[in-house]
Amino acid sequence: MPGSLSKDAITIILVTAILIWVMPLMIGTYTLTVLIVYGMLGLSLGLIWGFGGILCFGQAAFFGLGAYTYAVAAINIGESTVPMILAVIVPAAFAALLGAMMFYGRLNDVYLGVITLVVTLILFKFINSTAGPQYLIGNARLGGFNGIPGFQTLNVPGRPDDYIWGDSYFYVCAVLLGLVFFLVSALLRSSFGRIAVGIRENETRMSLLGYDVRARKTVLFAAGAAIAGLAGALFANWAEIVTPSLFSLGQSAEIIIWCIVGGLGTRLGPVLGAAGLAYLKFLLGQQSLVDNTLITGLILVLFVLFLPKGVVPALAGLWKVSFGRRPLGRIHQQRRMRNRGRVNG
Amino acid sequence: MVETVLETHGLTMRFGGVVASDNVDFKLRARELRCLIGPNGAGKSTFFKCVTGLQTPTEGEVYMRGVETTHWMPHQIASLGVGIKTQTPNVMDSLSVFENIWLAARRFHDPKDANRKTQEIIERLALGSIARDDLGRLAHGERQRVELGLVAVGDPWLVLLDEPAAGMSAEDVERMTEIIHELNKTAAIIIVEHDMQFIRSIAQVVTVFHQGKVLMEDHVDRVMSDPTVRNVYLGKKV
Amino acid sequence: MSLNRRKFFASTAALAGASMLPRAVMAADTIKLGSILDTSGIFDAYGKPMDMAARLAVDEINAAGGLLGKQVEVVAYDTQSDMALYSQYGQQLTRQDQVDVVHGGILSASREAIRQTMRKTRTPYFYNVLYEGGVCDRNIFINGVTPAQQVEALVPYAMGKSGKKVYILAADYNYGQITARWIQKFVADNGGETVGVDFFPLDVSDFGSTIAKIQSVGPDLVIAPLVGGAHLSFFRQWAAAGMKDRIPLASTTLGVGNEHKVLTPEEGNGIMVAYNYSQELDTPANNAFKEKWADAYGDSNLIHEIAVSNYQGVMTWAEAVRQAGSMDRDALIAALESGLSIDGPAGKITVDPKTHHAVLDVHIMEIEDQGMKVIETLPQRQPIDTQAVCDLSANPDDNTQYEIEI
Amino acid sequence: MDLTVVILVEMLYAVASLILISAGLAVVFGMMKVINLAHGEFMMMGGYATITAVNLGVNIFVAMLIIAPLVVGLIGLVVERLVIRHLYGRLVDTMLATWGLSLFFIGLATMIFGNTTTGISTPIPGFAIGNYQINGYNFFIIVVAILLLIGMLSILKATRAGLIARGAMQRSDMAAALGYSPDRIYMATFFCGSALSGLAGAVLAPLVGLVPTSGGAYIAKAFITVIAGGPSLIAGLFSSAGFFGVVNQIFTFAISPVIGEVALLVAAVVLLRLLPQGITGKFFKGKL
Repeated sequence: MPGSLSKDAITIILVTAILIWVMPLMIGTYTLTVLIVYGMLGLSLGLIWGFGGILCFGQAAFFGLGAYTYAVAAINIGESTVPMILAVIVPAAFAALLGAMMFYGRLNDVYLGVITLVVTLILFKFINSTAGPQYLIGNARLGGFNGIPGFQTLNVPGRPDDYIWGDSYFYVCAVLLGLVFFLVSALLRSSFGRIAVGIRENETRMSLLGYDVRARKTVLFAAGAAIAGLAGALFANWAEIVTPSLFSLGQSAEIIIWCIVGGLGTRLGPVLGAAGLAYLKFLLGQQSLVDNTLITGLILVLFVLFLPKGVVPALAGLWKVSFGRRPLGRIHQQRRMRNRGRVNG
Repeated sequence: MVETVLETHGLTMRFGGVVASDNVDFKLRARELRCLIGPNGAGKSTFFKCVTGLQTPTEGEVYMRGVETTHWMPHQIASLGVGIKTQTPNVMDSLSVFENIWLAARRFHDPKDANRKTQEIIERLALGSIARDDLGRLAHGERQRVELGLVAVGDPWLVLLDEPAAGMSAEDVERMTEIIHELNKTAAIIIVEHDMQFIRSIAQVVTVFHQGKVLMEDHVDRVMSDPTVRNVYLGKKV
Repeated sequence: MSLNRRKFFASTAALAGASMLPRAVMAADTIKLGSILDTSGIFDAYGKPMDMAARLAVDEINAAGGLLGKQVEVVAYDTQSDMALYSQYGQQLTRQDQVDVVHGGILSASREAIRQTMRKTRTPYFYNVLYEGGVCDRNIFINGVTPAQQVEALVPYAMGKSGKKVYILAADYNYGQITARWIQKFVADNGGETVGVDFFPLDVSDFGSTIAKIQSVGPDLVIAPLVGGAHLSFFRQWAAAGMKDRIPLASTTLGVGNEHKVLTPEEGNGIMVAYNYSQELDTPANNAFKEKWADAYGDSNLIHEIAVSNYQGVMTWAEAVRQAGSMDRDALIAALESGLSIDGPAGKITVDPKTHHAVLDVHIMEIEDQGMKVIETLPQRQPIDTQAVCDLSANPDDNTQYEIEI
Repeated sequence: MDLTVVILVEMLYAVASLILISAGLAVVFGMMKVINLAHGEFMMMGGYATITAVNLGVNIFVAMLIIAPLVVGLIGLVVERLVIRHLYGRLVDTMLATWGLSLFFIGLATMIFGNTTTGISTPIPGFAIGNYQINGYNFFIIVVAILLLIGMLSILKATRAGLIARGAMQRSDMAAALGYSPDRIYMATFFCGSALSGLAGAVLAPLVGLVPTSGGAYIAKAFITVIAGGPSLIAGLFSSAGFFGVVNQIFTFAISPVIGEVALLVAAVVLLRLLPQGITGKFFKGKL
């Protein structure tokens, strides 16, 4: 990977600073906040799918788990610091278990897809049927379809009465996204990240080189879940309510679409794809000319057919063609990467 | 006394009713170079896969430098210092030559040393001019050479090669032979091969497989002149 | 195809442009009414007519000269039957659009998603939907029917026509959970016995095993507070199994979204319900309303219970603004708490000052040939369930949804 | 005793409906290694085709058994020509594209039919088993599922097209080597698969109400059933639908429908973990 990590860091800080300054002039900070949260969620799948080759149909499960963990912990604790940490740890631990179950069972491709999809469905169905008063964790009612409203939202650490909301919450989220983006960059530059890319490219070869593919995939899977969990907690703070729809397959589908449209195998693609499409959905919600779902579907089909690499790699390619320089980040046969596995039988 | 680096006892592999590998006893001494030959379906590849952990044998044991590795995973076996090259080119296609070899080097060295080792291997294998190219764009012979580089960079004491010369030009084969001899200075080598020309040029002792069993094991010249072996290869020019 | 797409992009661009305009350009010479409803997605059978009703009401108000000399402007968001979008658009309405009042929310889940936002931003909020009762919050006004108004009337009537043993099938969320408890209470109060309660998430649509289970218990009556399109299949499968003539059915929700017009007469006839409104109400007010609706939308067939509630909610708010003479929140609440009432299509609606709920007429009805035939009218029922736990004049800072304990 | 019979019928019905909802997906997956995530929407369109036809005065059985499969089959044909054709051999891309299609069709159906639940009455009266009334339509579904399996089996075993299909399932290049254009085989397969989806949607429509998002309820189940079934088309379909249907109904009767669904999903995870090749990857090898 060209360039160095410190150069990356400077770029990220500059871009984050500019975005924090410029974007609120165009879009309300309230809407921007959720776009940032979705960006982070997109990044979480972009990391494990684009760089680890793990297509997870249930990234929403970790998002929802993070949000619910935060909400339940915040109600019981009444201060936001520990819940925030738990919201990262619990999904990561859950993903580690699930990942170990799948990868040590040598499940791949479609089977991986089925299992992640099914686990998401199970979580959704479970959470959705917890409306009764008997579903209680500490002081928190799970609430079923209604979700959990009215929990302690983000506060200055140690001072439960100083809420961080509105514009300050936007800044917190933006900085956190910058930080996560930097951590992902650092991870990808590290040996672990490079080995992960090697595993994406050729699992057998990597294991013949002496790498424990199962363990590494599990760890990467958990790292993605941790990011998704953080995004979930931030979403919970933003929405001030968590509902089972966070776990829905529709949510999972959207994350996948963000990654495809933005571009796999890049760090920026999923972030931009998420923010862009979420904003589009938001705009479409204000019109009734064309059905919203129809547009989302059309976008996905057209991208798979005509721009399977996504927007960011395409633009980077264009840049390369026009200016003859190698663009930042690597763009490689995502198409083949996505379809490397064949179904057995 | 010369150390035994690889030993199998009664190695048997059944697929349903088919016995692909039948009670194979095998021994390899340090820095020995051994070729495994035999017609298609003789059980060479099954033997290879059982030894490398790609398949788990139904019965029997595998020992490497005295350690039993029968039920180990490939990565555990590789971690012992065993270099493995499978039949078809098995590389990371969308990564560069440097990155490919670096990934192999990184397994046994910290990042800095891995960079140095990678450079060394690239020079040794004369890959300098293509070091930044993606593997997917290279010719078959070059890819095979890179894969040998992946094996060599780990400083293995045992190298297992499955048909390294398949589909290569004469010139490439010659280069390959050099590299193998070079590797053989520090490592025992097993080569599974069809190409008799290549075997003649490289081998000393040859093990012949037939119907899952070891048919004979002797010096290459004696094996080539053996009537039973000729019979097994019926019709094939030996 | 390409034309459509171009048209779509053009409209998107226009929207984007509009939303980027500085807020100051849209001067405050109108009164802004925020509306937040599911006009697409699985709950749009409820939401679309509600939206139409709100717009009808606003047009009527504007045609009569507006309020306080200003026109009323509707700022509407479609929440697409997605609970998460409620909080998003709720924030949008209050913080960015800074509307003067919000009408909307359909499912109890959606109300709870935005209620605190409305309270925090001091935006008066009208929830105009039949619901489970118990919300006690000075910022919210509710004119939907509550269990004490509906279930208390329906249960004895239905038990009188069937028997003492009751089986309950309820939607699995706060509405169904709480309503089921109310039903159990009123069954017990009337000397009956609840022999089974089952809850179903909103996406369950196969009731075969449930129907078998009900038969193995053998109740005299089944009461079904089921919600949404998927649950509608219960009534179909019940009829298909030939159960309709064996065990009578009552529901606290069937028909609220005009579901009885989707069921065939064979499937629907005889199901007992109780609501504030029915298209079959033969009153001058209702006939005039149906005519107005038909003039605006061509056909009055879409009108349903909560569309009328929404219409009445907007009208109640407008009346309060006129009486208060200002858009100030406290003046508005004071006007509403003065015991204000209006005459809507469903009769007289009076705001109950203690609970901010409504005193209204309830009709016991039976479904007949895709209509709701009025059997008995119970005039001006008090929301006694909420009155028992909520007194906003004594505790103006109360902010709870009380749930019945049994 | 009566209850036992009722439970047994419900179990058979659960198995039959799983077979029905999975058949179309299984055919397309088995023959083309394409996972059609718009399968649920194909079923939804089958339902709408039926209801529209019935409302236009067509006999309900004609609408369900002929019109709906034809209409959806033709839609499938168009989809295959416009989209799927370009993506053969790219498993994940076809999944994503068909996912997009599924959203597209939901949107389209919403714009055409609106989001209000529609439905038609079941054409078969309920009848009594001892003291119990059960839905007579359950039997109709069981019969359709049985006929479907027999039909598929006999087509595969006894006809020329079936022979080619079996060849294509084993080795996709085989049919091409025999001189059949794979392009046309895929077209025909996708048509048949779509028609089966349409049939399933049509037959189930009278039982459950129909909204444009109805398909979502089926796709996950169908997906699980097909993958868990493994490589053999009919044996796989039958065994995994049987397994899941029975598990589902046991827990539904013992606890509740939701737990029944969850039990089905948990069973799927356990099954795939233990038999990653699906049921017929391990047993019934080489059967149809």
